[in-house]
Amino acid sequence: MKLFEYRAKQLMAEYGIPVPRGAVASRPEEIASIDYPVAVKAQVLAGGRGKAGGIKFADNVAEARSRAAEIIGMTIKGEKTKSVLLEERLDVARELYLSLTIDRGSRSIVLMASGDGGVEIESVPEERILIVSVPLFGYSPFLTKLLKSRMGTDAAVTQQLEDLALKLYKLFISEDCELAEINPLVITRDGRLIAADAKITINDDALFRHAEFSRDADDLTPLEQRAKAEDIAFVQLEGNIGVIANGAGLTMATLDILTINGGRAGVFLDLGGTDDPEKVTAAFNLMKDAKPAVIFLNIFGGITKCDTVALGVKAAVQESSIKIPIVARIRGVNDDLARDILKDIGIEATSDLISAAKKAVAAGGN
Amino acid sequence: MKLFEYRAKQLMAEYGIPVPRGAVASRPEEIASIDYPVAVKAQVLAGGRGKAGGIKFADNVAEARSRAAEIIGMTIKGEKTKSVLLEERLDVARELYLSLTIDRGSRSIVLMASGDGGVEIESVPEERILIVSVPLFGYSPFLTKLLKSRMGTDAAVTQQLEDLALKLYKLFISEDCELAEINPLVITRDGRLIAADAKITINDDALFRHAEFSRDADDLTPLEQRAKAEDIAFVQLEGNIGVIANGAGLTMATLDILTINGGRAGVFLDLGGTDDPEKVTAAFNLMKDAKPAVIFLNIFGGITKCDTVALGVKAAVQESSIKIPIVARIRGVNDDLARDILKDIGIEATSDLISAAKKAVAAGGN
Amino acid sequence: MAVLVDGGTKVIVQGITGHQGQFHARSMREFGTRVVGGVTPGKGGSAVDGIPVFDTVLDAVSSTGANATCIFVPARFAKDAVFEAVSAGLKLIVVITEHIPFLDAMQFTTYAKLNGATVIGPNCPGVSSPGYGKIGIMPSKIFARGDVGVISRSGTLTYEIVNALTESGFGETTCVGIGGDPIIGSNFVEILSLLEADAETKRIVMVGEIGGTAEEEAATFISRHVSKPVYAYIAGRSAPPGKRMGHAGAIINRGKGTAESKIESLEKAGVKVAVLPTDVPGLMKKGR
Amino acid sequence: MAVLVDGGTKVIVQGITGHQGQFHARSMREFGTRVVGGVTPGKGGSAVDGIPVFDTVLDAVSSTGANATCIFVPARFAKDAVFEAVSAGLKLIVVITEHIPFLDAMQFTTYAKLNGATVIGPNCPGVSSPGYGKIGIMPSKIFARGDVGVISRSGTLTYEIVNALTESGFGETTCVGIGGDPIIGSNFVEILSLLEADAETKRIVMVGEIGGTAEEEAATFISRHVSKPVYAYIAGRSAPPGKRMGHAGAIINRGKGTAESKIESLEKAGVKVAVLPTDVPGLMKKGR
Repeated sequence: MKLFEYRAKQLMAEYGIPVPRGAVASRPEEIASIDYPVAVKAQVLAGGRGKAGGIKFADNVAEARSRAAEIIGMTIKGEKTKSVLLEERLDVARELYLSLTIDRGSRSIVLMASGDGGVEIESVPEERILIVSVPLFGYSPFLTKLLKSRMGTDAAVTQQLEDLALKLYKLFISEDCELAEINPLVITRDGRLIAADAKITINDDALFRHAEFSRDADDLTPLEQRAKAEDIAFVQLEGNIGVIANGAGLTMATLDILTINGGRAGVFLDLGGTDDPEKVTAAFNLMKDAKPAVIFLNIFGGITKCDTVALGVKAAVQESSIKIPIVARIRGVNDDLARDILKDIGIEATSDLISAAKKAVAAGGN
Repeated sequence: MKLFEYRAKQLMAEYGIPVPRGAVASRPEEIASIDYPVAVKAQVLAGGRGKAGGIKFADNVAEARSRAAEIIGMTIKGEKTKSVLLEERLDVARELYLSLTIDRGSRSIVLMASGDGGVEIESVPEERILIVSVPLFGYSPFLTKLLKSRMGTDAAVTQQLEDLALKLYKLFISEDCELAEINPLVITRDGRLIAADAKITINDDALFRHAEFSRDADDLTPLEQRAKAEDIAFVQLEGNIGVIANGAGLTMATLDILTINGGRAGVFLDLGGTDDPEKVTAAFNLMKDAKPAVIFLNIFGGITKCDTVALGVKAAVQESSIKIPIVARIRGVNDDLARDILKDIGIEATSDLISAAKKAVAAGGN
Repeated sequence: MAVLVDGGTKVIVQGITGHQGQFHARSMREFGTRVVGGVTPGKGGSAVDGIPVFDTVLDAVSSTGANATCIFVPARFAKDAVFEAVSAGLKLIVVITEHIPFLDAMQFTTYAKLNGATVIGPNCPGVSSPGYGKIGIMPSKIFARGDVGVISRSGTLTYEIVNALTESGFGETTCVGIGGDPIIGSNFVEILSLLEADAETKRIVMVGEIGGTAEEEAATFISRHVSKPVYAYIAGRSAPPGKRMGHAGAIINRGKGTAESKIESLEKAGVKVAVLPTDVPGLMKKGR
Repeated sequence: MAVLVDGGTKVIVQGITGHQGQFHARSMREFGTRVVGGVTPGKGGSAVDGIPVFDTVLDAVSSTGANATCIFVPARFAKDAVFEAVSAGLKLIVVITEHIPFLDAMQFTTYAKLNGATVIGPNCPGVSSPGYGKIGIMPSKIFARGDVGVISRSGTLTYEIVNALTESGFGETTCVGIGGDPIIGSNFVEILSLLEADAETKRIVMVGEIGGTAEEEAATFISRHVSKPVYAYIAGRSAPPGKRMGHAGAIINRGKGTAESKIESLEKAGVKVAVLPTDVPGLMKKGR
């Protein structure tokens, strides 16, 4: 779960990491006294909000309110801005980059740092980035030496840097982060180190340990929230074919096959290894509300029995009167039974994946 | 560094481990009001104090004072009793054993437990002892299952046991222990789990992280304390030959050679890898005060140069007028120079280890 | 022979009294696996389908001589379950449980590695060696004994491909589902080296997907150390960056982990990469 | 050939600007070791006897291609120094520093093991391969190139025995001082397996002492896996229980770790055990 900037900064502040003075507002009227120049920053999870006009500046309350009024409601990369963060403008001497993330290969937490902050880290040449595993026993002083060496900080800033890195590591572990990124990490002209922007992603699977984040689930669309509640993987894409399959790999492969055949998936819905017809029904109801041009059901029955799926489909079609055309490909355990059940409700299921995919593409009008 | 029982229990109490109510006294007069039956326990580091008469019982202040008077000053296995611990007598239902220690082979912390407490763990059959490594990330609940299964505790006691084990682990790590042992770990008739005896050894090499223990260094004799201050390994043994050598292995081998030749070492003194003549002088002064019948100097010069040692010997003999006979065996880097220096002060150094050892044994009168 | 699961494998099931544990213990046994015990705390002394249940893994191991385990316990208890299995000396630990926090997986995979135990998973379908047995949840019917070793990050997609192989007359030595999470105990490279060393395995199928660089590392390993023909399919060609595609590991982040990069690396290493999953048996027939 | 230190070894010295570091860097170089750099934070860019000094191990490794390190830093910084060395990819880490807390040693030996790095020590004299070089503090003059592999928990006692060997006409392939602490990175078994595999090593000398069960484990390993003749000396026959004999590891505790137990185990494994340290060359001559 990605946190909004203001929430990430609150969290960093809780761990003692210096962040700019600031306040969040979801309506311009909420903005009260301001006695310093501020940046008014759209609180969206998408990157590149600056270029999209999501960051403006103001010197007094009236200006701040009118900038906030311009930004709130703005759509940035498909995401509607619901609130702004008003934050003191820093007197910047240098911008650095610092992050912690999970590394698959070494199965460890990795510290990334660069003296070139304030830009996307992808655009920084690799030789200017420090990438180093944090020993599994925690932050160790040699990391500070590496940070200093890579960033070229003086003794006073290096000391702040070590303190900050230790706190960020503690936050990362204690809050089960997937990513904790400070970019830019600013050195002000008076020599203070401040997290000027903050990105934190919490590991979804660890949310059971962090009840305090449940109220932050604003980054999910209503359909995504429903899917989450039903434990169905739901991904919104750009096309018009709704795909329901069982298993992440099979679902991805189904998307690929549709694409190769000229179609485009609009919603991706993974039943996982269920053997509960009600979950299938829930998935169809979700799909109905996602309004694709056609639903492509692709099941390879193993743990998930094909007839179980068919019963779920039948219940959904009958109860919720789904009018969207359904193309079904069913294979595996009890596929004969499944085909019979689907036939009853007018769906002709095939066993061949490729021909079914072509049929779905055609039905989608591509 | 071994802690006295009362100090170990204070530490356990700091970590929330239940210990009996108690008070420590170094003079009988210090014993004030007691409104419950007590055990009066000699505070010595040696084991087996019970059999030696170091634990007595009292029901009131007068009795407690006279028992304390009997115990304080008592010598138990060569160790003089300086204080007693007065402790409430527990209404014991069962006695268990629980300890944490360092395991060399697995390079991990090991949990040992048994349902048979109150006796030396060495006397408990191996199949009745649980020995299991604590995962390097800390105490994990499966250990509780193993404790329960080995000790046969009921649900209420098991819960207390998990809490206690967690706290003991935290103490072990935070205080850099080598051993943290509770024996017996008592279950009282009213179902409470209490650490009735406690042994804690702090890792000497980690004492720099634990300034609070310096005042507890009472387990060292005056000579041992002086040796420690000079960074010289000093071991008091039973014989009459004082051995000075460089390196722990060589020192032990020297002892073995003396023993094989019918002698017995009384003091063992390891210079380590020094190249400082003053340390050698300090060692000889220490040895002088340990009063052996003969001093056997065995040096294999490498990092420690032989002439450096000889200069230190010379200074000691001249400044402190050491009258104890000295047998020297010198070999290695600059041994010729060393032999000449020693000759000046009347010491005939040989290069052959075995003949020198025989000479030392003869000089010791064995 | 086969790898990981063979004639010497004796399995216990941690979480055997749960719905999944019970169902799959039975299915494993029907596939020929020696399922010698189960573990559920507090249920020691009982039995599930005649399989004895123990309170602790240590009890189960000392009573049965088990050397492998299949873990079905809920995500929040999975780390402790793996620690317990490692502590009891088990050397093959298959973790079926999904939705395990990354930090937990980092800890238990590390602890297992330190103690010389192999972890497969988490969030994986397990290991099947037709003729010897299976540990995990793969459907039994799709397999036939043969000479193809299969390694996959996916579940159902693997069944689809294995089924296609079997219907085309191929069979498998061992099929290993390594799991779709970012932090897994065994990667392609570890399993490739086992299959390369296995005399009975004559060819290898790798089913990868977007996310991470495990396929690229596998390609490097293949070009250096694998002499047997390797066939691959990579799912997720059409996935957009930044979207997690069902598996926690299947995400294209910071320009890394694209299907293109994986396919290119594999092809450079001499691997035949199928465009459609159903093309794999065809490619293999050409290669014969 | 030799083990651990050979013609490909390029060493850096962590703590090179200290008294010990400087002295031994020079001594190592005089023995033929390729000492390519040193590390002292804040002194990067300077040099010690012409050896370039770097601020970090990472800088030293990327500038010099070093693959081994010799650590002389004070005890309280040793853990961090080993972490830094492992992190920079060094695969041989010799820790000379003594008085390191057990918990620190547990952490750094574990971290090294996880990352495939070999730690020798702590509290050890290091490794010498006459003809190739040495890492550590062993006196150079006692060595001669030959066919004896030496492994020891002790320092000076080893020099005594090596010196006796050399004076009797023997010489060494590699002499490894594994250290006298309870927690060490490499035990007898690890080094025995290296020496067994080394073609040039024809016989092995093991110098043990009381405390722990490393010698007993070595005996088991020897009886199963070592074909070369092994000679041993065990120090501490006359040590009383409960007394720590200089080395933190040299203590007989709870009836474990006695010289008798070690000697008996080794003799059962076919090892010739010398009564006096000076007897080792004589035993070896008989064995020839």
